[in-house]
Amino acid sequence: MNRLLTFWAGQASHHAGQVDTLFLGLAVLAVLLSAPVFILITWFAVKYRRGKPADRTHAVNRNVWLEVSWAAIPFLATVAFYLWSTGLFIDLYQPPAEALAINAVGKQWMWKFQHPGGQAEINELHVPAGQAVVVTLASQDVIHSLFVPALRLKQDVVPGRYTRLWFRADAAGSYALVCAQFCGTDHAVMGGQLVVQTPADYARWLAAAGTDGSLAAQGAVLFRQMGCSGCHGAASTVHAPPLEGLYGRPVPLANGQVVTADDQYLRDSILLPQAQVAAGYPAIMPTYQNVLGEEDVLKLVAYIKSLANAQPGGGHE
Amino acid sequence: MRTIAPLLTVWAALLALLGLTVGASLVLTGTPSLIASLAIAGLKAALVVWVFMQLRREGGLMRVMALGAVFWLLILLGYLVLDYATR
Amino acid sequence: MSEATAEVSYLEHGHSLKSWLLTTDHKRIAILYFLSITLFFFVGGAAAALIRIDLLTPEADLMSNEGYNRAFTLHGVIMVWFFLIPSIPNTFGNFLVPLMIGARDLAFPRLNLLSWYIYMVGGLFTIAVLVLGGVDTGWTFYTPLSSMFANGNVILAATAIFVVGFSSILTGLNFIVTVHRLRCPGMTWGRLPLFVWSIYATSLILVLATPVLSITLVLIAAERLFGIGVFNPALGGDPLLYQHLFWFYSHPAVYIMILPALGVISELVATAARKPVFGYRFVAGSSIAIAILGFLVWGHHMFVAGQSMYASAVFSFLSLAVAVPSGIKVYNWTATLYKGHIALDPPFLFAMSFIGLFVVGGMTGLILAMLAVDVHVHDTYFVVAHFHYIMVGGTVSAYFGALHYWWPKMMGRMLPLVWGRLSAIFIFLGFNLTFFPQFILGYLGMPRRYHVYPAEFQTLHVLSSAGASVLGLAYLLPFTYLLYSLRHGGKAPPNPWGATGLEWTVPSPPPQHNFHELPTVDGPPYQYPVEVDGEREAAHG
Amino acid sequence: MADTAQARQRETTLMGMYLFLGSEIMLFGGLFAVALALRLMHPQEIVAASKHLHYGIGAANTVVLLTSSLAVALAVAAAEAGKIKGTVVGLQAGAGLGIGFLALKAVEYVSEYHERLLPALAPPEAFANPAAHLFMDLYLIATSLHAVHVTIGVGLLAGLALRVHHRSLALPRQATGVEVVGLYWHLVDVIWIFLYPVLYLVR
Repeated sequence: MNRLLTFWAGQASHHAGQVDTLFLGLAVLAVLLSAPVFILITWFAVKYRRGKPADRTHAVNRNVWLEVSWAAIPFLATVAFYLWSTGLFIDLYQPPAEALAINAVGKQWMWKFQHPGGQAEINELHVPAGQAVVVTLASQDVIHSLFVPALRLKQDVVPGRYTRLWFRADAAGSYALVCAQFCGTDHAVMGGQLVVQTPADYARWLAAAGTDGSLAAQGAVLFRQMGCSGCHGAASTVHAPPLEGLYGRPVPLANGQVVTADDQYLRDSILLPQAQVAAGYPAIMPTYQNVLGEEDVLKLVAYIKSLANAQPGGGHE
Repeated sequence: MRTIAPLLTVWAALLALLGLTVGASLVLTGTPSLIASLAIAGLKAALVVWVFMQLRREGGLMRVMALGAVFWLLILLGYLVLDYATR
Repeated sequence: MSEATAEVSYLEHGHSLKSWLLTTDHKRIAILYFLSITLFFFVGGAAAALIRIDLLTPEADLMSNEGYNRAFTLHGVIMVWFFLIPSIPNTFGNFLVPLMIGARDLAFPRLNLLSWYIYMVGGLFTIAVLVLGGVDTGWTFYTPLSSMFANGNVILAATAIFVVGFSSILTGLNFIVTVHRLRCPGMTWGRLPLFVWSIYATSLILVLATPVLSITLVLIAAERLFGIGVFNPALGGDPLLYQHLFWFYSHPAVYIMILPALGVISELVATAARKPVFGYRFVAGSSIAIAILGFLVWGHHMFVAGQSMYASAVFSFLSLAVAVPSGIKVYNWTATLYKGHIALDPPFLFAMSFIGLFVVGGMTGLILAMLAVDVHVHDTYFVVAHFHYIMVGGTVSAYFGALHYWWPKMMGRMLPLVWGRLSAIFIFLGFNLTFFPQFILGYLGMPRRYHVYPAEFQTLHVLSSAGASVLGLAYLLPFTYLLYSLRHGGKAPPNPWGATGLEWTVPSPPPQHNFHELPTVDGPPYQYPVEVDGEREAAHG
Repeated sequence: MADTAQARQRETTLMGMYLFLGSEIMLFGGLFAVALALRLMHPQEIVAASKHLHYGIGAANTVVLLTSSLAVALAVAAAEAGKIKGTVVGLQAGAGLGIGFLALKAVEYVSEYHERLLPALAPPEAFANPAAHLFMDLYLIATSLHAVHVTIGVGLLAGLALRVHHRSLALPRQATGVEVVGLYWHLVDVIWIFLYPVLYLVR
């Protein structure tokens, strides 16, 4: 029972506490709005039971002002809660800039996580307490949903695009982490735990977890292995856009549009290269859809992001 | 003849509008093109509904029945614009 | 037509199978629907029983993961499209709308029969899905799971729902035209029974929303068959577009399921209190308001799906607005009871339990509409509990209330009131024991569609399963005594409850053409008191 | 008395038909919603993909369908005036033009097949980009669903012409029967009026 209240419903973040307060407020409102109905129906059923003598004179069949008031007053009360709740919701779309960036990939039926340092884990996510963490979510196959009850947060993971979830866990401990969106046969066992550690413990965990270099470094290896450098490298003779200094900048496309080179753009350019072709370059890039998984793509994106401040054509290595 | 003449006129107008929409598509691009083509389509549809389908001789209730679905369709399309334009 | 034939009831008018299967009498078609819907209710209920038995323990003991997924998918598909949506409109709506408005039949009697046949063809497809091993996508058929990954009979199931959709459209169309065109002299809109108002509002949704589901299912089938996929992310398509189209239908479909129930309750409350419904205009108007506002809130199913934040904020706000007309109805029913002459007969007990459960379902719906809370409880048992309070606590209670209330009219036999009261009470208790623990489970974080679950949740699940067994038996109970009453129940007088409404002015069961002479209405609805002629005493006997 | 009963019956039937047409609008409305979403997601690619369609054939087909609508409207007018021959000719012309529409559509499909533009029959690589593939998916679904409606309409018109010809539908007493089928046919026309610019004329 104790585990039920900590592992599942514990308040692992300030946001969780705020949601609980909001929920309690709404529960009180619900009781206030419905109690009159319950009490009056029962009371009337007893008092005005057929055959029982009672004062039934001056019964009214309509009263517009009464009806308008019991339509309007509950509505106005809920509007106040709407403002409160929507405020909390909008916060979820504004991760702090300094947040620790972690990648998550949902696939039937497991969760894979990548830390910036290159540490990878399955069905377990270690994060430091007190620090904002923004999780970039990708799906390898169907829609999943990353749900951590103790954070009162969930976000669907939609194939074909990146969604984000950010939180700041306060209390060290282990919390349930599950998939909330039905995703096929083993949906019910697609879960694990979120381990919130003190920053020192987290640093120790990072050091102990084996890694083949940072995520960007792993991306750089892939970049060579998959032959990306053959065209996008400095020494290449193929006319392909350079990737140094690309991330976060506007990219003019062949069709005249201008898009920002964000994570989603980089992902789409690797998996659906014909969708958004950069202006001035031939549309010759092959798709890597059946070659690279979402995890590899995330590594490549991390690598390209690491080049954000490098000079085009300059030695970045 | 009194019933036939308007039908023929409307038919000629419909063909003219078709020519106009094809012509517009050759000249205009982007949003103006979209607006022009949908406006012309709307006009053509209105002519068909009003004259060929004889909605002009029906009462208000029947008109609401015939056109109500358009309103509901606009709800669907409107929300899609809201989501896709701000996602 | 001579006096003698006019007195023959619709039940006595021909006994051959053909006289039933080729009938165009709205009352007989209502009975056909009643039988077929009851069948599907028990098939869907059996799936629910399997689910609840399996959830007694945290491990997978009764079914495999795959088997469990198929069980809840089938439960959802059957209960939504083959029980809830046709339940009240196609049985009681069919039977009562012409009687209530003083007409001899629906506007298109043959179309009505065709609707039933289409429903049965859809039903056969569903049975085929069941026999061939089921389908494993959930009733929501989310892409790309349904279109690319699921290995069940998705196309067959989509076909079943596609087909039954046409039954819905044609039925809705029939009701709308009937209400517009066949009201008897004096039956103005302001005099229509509230049940007719709610059926009218429901029909609007049936006609306008169902086709969008049909085309969406076509797109899913095309994606599976030919790789034609606008929802396929591997091709740059958008899975969320599917959700938009699906919920554009499926949220209004929730109102298809609950609106007729709201209409039933208005009738039951007025009769029980022997008083006009308080604020007739508000109650009637709120049905139409629900039907229209119901189209504006579908995005509240997608708050965490990845739709735009702004869309979420708008959908959340409008979801609060749709609660207003529902609230009006509940408060107005309460006011109707004030200074009434309330009889605690079975229909009223069902109505009371409806109001209680609907209020809980509605209030939790309000909570779910709040964005920050929904982020936590979306796709958990909280949602499961919420919509079962509306669909089962609400619609099914109203369905049973209607069954008890109009049974004497439909079958010409009285039912044992004591047993009726008992089953109303048991259904209420069993229902709450089943579903209230699920609110707690949900807030604690138990996701829906989980077949194996952490041991900590077992206590609440066992409570829920215990409640489900009470509920299951309580649902069986009425069918036994109602069957019994067909043979042994006392003959029903025309108006056993002392109610207003044209349906109570004709004999029970009504003659084949309803009215010997078309009635004329010259006053507002619900004009109590009604002369009862000691008939209710006969009912007790 | 008989006249008012007839007028009432006509109104009832028309109302039912208009509601059915409303549901047809929503059926195609789902596809228009898809078209809108595609356009919002991939504006430029949709323009490029649309340019591959034979807008000339589409325009010719629009002329055919508009003319058939005229023929049917004339048939309805004739039916209401009790002119049997005029009704039959109008209905037959409408049905014939409908068959012409289908034939042109078939020619168009065949040439698109050869140009490797038809999804399901051409590999995904044949398309310039994913959005073009999606657009052609929509094109194929929308036009084939419309063609199904045209086929049903042709059947209804031809059947009606036969019944009027054999006097099994008495005119002008049962002119509503002609009118109702006419409504269906005009709606099929209206849907094409919107499909044509939405699919062929995206610029």
